[in-house]
Amino acid sequence: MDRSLRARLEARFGEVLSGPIRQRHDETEIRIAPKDVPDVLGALHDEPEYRFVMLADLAGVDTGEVMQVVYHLWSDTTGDWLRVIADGLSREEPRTPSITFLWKAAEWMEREAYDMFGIVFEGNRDLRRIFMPPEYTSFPLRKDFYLADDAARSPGGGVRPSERSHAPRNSPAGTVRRVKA
Amino acid sequence: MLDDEVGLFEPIQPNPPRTEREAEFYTLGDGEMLLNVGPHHPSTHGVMRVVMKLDGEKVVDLDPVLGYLHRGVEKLGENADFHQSIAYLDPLEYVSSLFCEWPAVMAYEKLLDVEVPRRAEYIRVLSGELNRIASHTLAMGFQALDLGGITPILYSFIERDEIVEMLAALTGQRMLFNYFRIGGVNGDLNHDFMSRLGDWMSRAATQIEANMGLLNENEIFVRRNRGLGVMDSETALRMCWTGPNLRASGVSFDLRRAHPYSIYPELDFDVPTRNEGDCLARYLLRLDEVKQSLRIIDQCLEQMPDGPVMAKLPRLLRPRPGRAFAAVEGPRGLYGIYAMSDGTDQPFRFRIHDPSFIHLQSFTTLIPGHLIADWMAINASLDPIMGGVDK
Amino acid sequence: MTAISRTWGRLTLPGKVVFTLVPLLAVLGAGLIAVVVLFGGAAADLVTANLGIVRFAVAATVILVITIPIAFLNIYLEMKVIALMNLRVGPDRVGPWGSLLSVVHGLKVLLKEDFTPTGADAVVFTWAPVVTYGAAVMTLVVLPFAPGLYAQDFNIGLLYFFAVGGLGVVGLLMGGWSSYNKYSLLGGLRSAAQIISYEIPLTLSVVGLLILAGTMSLNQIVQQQSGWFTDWFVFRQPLGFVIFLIAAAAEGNRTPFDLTEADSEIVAGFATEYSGMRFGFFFFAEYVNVFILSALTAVLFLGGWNAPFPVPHLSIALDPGSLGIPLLFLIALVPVVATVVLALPFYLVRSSMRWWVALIVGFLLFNVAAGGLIFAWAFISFPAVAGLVWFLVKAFAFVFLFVWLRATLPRVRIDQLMGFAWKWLLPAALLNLFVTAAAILVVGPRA
Amino acid sequence: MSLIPGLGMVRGMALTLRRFFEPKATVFYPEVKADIPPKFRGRLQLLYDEYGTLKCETCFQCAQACPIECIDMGGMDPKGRFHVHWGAAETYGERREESALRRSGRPVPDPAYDHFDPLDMRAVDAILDEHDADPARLLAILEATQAHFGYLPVAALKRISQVSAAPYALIYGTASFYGHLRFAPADRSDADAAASARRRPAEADYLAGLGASLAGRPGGDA
Repeated sequence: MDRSLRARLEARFGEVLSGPIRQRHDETEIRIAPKDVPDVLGALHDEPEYRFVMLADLAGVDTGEVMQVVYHLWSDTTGDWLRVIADGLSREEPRTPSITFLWKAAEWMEREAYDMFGIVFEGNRDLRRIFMPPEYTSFPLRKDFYLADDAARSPGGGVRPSERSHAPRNSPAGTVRRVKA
Repeated sequence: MLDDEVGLFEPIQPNPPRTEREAEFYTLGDGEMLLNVGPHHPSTHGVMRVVMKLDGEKVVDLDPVLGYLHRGVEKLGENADFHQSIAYLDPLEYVSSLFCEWPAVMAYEKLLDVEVPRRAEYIRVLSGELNRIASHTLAMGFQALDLGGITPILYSFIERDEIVEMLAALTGQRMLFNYFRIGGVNGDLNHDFMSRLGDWMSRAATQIEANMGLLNENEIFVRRNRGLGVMDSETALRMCWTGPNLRASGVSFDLRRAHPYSIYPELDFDVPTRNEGDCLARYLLRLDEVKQSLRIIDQCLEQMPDGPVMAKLPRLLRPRPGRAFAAVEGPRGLYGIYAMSDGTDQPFRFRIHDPSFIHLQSFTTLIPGHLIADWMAINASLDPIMGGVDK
Repeated sequence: MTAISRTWGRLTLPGKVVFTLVPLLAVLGAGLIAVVVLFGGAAADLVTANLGIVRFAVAATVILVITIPIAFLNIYLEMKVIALMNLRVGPDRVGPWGSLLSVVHGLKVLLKEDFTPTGADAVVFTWAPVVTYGAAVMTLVVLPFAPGLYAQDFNIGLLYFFAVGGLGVVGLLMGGWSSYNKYSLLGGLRSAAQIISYEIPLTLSVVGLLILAGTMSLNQIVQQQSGWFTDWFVFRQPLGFVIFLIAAAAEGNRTPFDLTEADSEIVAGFATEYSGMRFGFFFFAEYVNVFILSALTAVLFLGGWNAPFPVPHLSIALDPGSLGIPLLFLIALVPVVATVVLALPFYLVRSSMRWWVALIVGFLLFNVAAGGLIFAWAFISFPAVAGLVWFLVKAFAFVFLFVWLRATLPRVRIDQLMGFAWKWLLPAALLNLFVTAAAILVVGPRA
Repeated sequence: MSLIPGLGMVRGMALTLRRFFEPKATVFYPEVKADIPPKFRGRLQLLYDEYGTLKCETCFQCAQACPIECIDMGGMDPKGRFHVHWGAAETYGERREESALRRSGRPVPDPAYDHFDPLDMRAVDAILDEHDADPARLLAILEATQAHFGYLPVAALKRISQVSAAPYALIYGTASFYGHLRFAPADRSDADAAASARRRPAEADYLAGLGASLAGRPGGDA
């Protein structure tokens, strides 16, 4: 845990943070609104105080209530992974700015997040499905997507008890497994 | 006769373009044609499809099409409990399976606040470095195979087979080891493994050196790789490269040093770096790394402590809700797992970060302007494993 | 009738075959004898009157047929040698040391489905392998295998060789173009570019040799190299030899110049869409080409059929007829006695060996010894046999070299390939030509 | 690269020529089989202890833990009260198929249970409908079934498994966990047991076959 990093981040980005900075093990976590992503990540990447030059991961997350985009950054100025969570994307129409202007390689990771969650990254010039076939319609990693897509629409309903326990067949629509984000 | 049919080499667009980039790619200029390489082409290292826009033999642009091996491992992992989800990771990068398991167990250990016994850490590093050597020798052999040299790959496979037999004695399986457990490893070192390892270590360095001597000095091989697919360090970072490919571009970034984990801070090894950033540098860097891995194995064997190899854990794991990210330095770069727990016995989100996926997308940066044959050389030097790319 | 059918029913399958074939052959033989007796004189007159045509027809047939064992042997060598160099065992199941595997491959391609892709130009597609194979076979016509053992001795033999050999690329181009496949097209174009480029250094590299030899007839070139091995042209044209070897590797599409069917790049090049025996023809042609280029190297630079040293002419005066009737006893007794003599040591030393096993071993040993003796006698007495042996040894040494290269080297790139031909081989060949010409001006042609 | 062009290639050729004569690494597979490491986790196998008794206690923990449901139990449990099968049906592919059928919501045929007494399934279906066929409410379903039949017939358990899509192992595990649930009628006497054994000749055959196949081995006299 890098306490100084926390202090630095609070001082620099205090007004854009949408939640408290959390630290656990070797990770520091900040939350921002999607609209602030380009500015915050740009600052983290460019400013010599931070030098987060490496994007270790870009992941979409469906918490069951909102969508999130999670960035993991690495810098030689700190021993921590920095986790930036762009929080509060709506599940109906998730949209967030693309960061391909910072890391070109984010293009495919954003494509993957789009493919799996339907998150639209504005500014990604090649946002199409990457793993699933072009004519595919649903987003498999969303929490209201049960395993075996076709089976989910069939009378058999959900598939294994482990999945069904989260969303029984006759339960009201929209009850999905969720986590307190 | 042919005039009645479709124009001889007219491109067939499977779908209307979805993005500007796709539309631009599938619009052919004067004298250009599309060549569909894959999904089963001899040198795609798996089931990859690349649509190439060619001007004669020159590649103008290309569009990799993924998903032929997509198994939905992330979804499967979210529907399995914490132990089970590790088993799904092995088939991702099937030539270096241990490095797929490793970040997952590390992430889960973070979620559970488990302390791993030191002997288990040593065994992880030992087996991991063996797996790295196996993967690197294979990568070097394939680089020759894709250039048409058929012999080095077989020498590589002989070396790899010895390592794989060794790991089979340790883990029980030859390829999909499923050896790392949350809080340790599945079983201690055994006599069979140790005798095989000692036997192999005594001749490994000279043997690998001799095998690769077939290529290192070979003028044809050197000329075909030097100055090919050059990636400068700035672009490499923007392309999120990691691992040997990044180090061949002059960035000394090795997670074992840059973000130390396990017992690597206690071990003495160098991070080889090269500045050329071309295919030859990537090849030679792998050879250097093999030597460093041999050093690490030597030290592990020397310093191996006694003790348990598994932490005491309850049978049913229910970590507190939280998030954890763990990454290790694999033979291809940064393998990361981002795990979220919602308090049940299954991971809530199970994100896999695979380096091959990242390296593959720099095709569009590296290859345009080169010839078709160079595509194979560059592809082999990036060493992607499609099982990991497609998840 | 029932007795016959019952007896027939009791026969095993080999028995049935034998009892069918023997009468059939007897009838045929009798018929043949009758035909020869009745029309033999006229036929013999006809043959003697048109000896040249008959000789050519026979030679062409023989050449067409011997391409099959040559190709099989080359394929086997390729599989086995590369395997051994790869630390593998290679073929070892069919026949002794797997030597019949290439035959099985041949049967396999015969049995496979032979299809024409939709959209392909069926006529061109069908004829492409024939053209390639035909070109390869036609070049064999001028190769002197041994003294007197050649199909045709042209005075422009070498020119004919290059001209017809260059025809093979037409077949590859036809196959590449007609397949309706981009890989095939790329392969065909590559082969056209490559072979046309390498024809030039290949031809130029032997011009110096031609000036030295003063003839284009391969037969005469070989005759000029008789005597000690220092008389071989390789010692008078070392640069030409190296250029010729490299260009020959490219001409035969061998690694490191096998861009035409570069399997890791363009799948199988011109042969991507081929299957069955058409594919087999392409590969027969390739392996025959390897042999032909090796043989041509041996002929031009290594003295062809000549032994590396002057062989003193031995004539073993055997006159078996003088023995008279005892010769019959000799012929009858020698195999029996030799078999028993060779079997005895095995029977006496190894107590576990049954007597009949020892006899079989003895008989086999006798056969080997007798065959060896007969071969040695033929080798000494007939220059054609000795010449053929030397020629084949030299030719297959080069085949081995090509296989060895393939086992070691990666492939070059197309631009490097062309650059090498035009920037290095061509100037070197010209240099070789000028140096040779200058040397002849200064020293004289027969230095 | 060396100063003399081509020297590296010549060295490489020297290496391949040397390897030409070196001993080969090929394993002659059908004749020589590789050793299977002691830790190899391959085909499933039931183990017997040194007295020839089956070590398996039919606790179904392995079946529940198996992520692709390729493990199922078979045979008689130690108390002789349950007819299950262990053998061909346990093979991976077949279980996979069954699992896939269940996943797609189609009924899973199970020939091993066909010889049981026919049972009126409408009652079971009614109970399942009442409880929404929810595996989370399994105990209630089982209790209702027992209340209807007086005990838990195996066919009813299979029906519950098919309809609710819960693995059979889970149902059986739950049913065997609670003491008040039983697999046989409560008033069943020894005579009834003998009668039921006669009614199920397959079981006697099974036991006889088991004894014959184990003759001469530990456990053969069992």
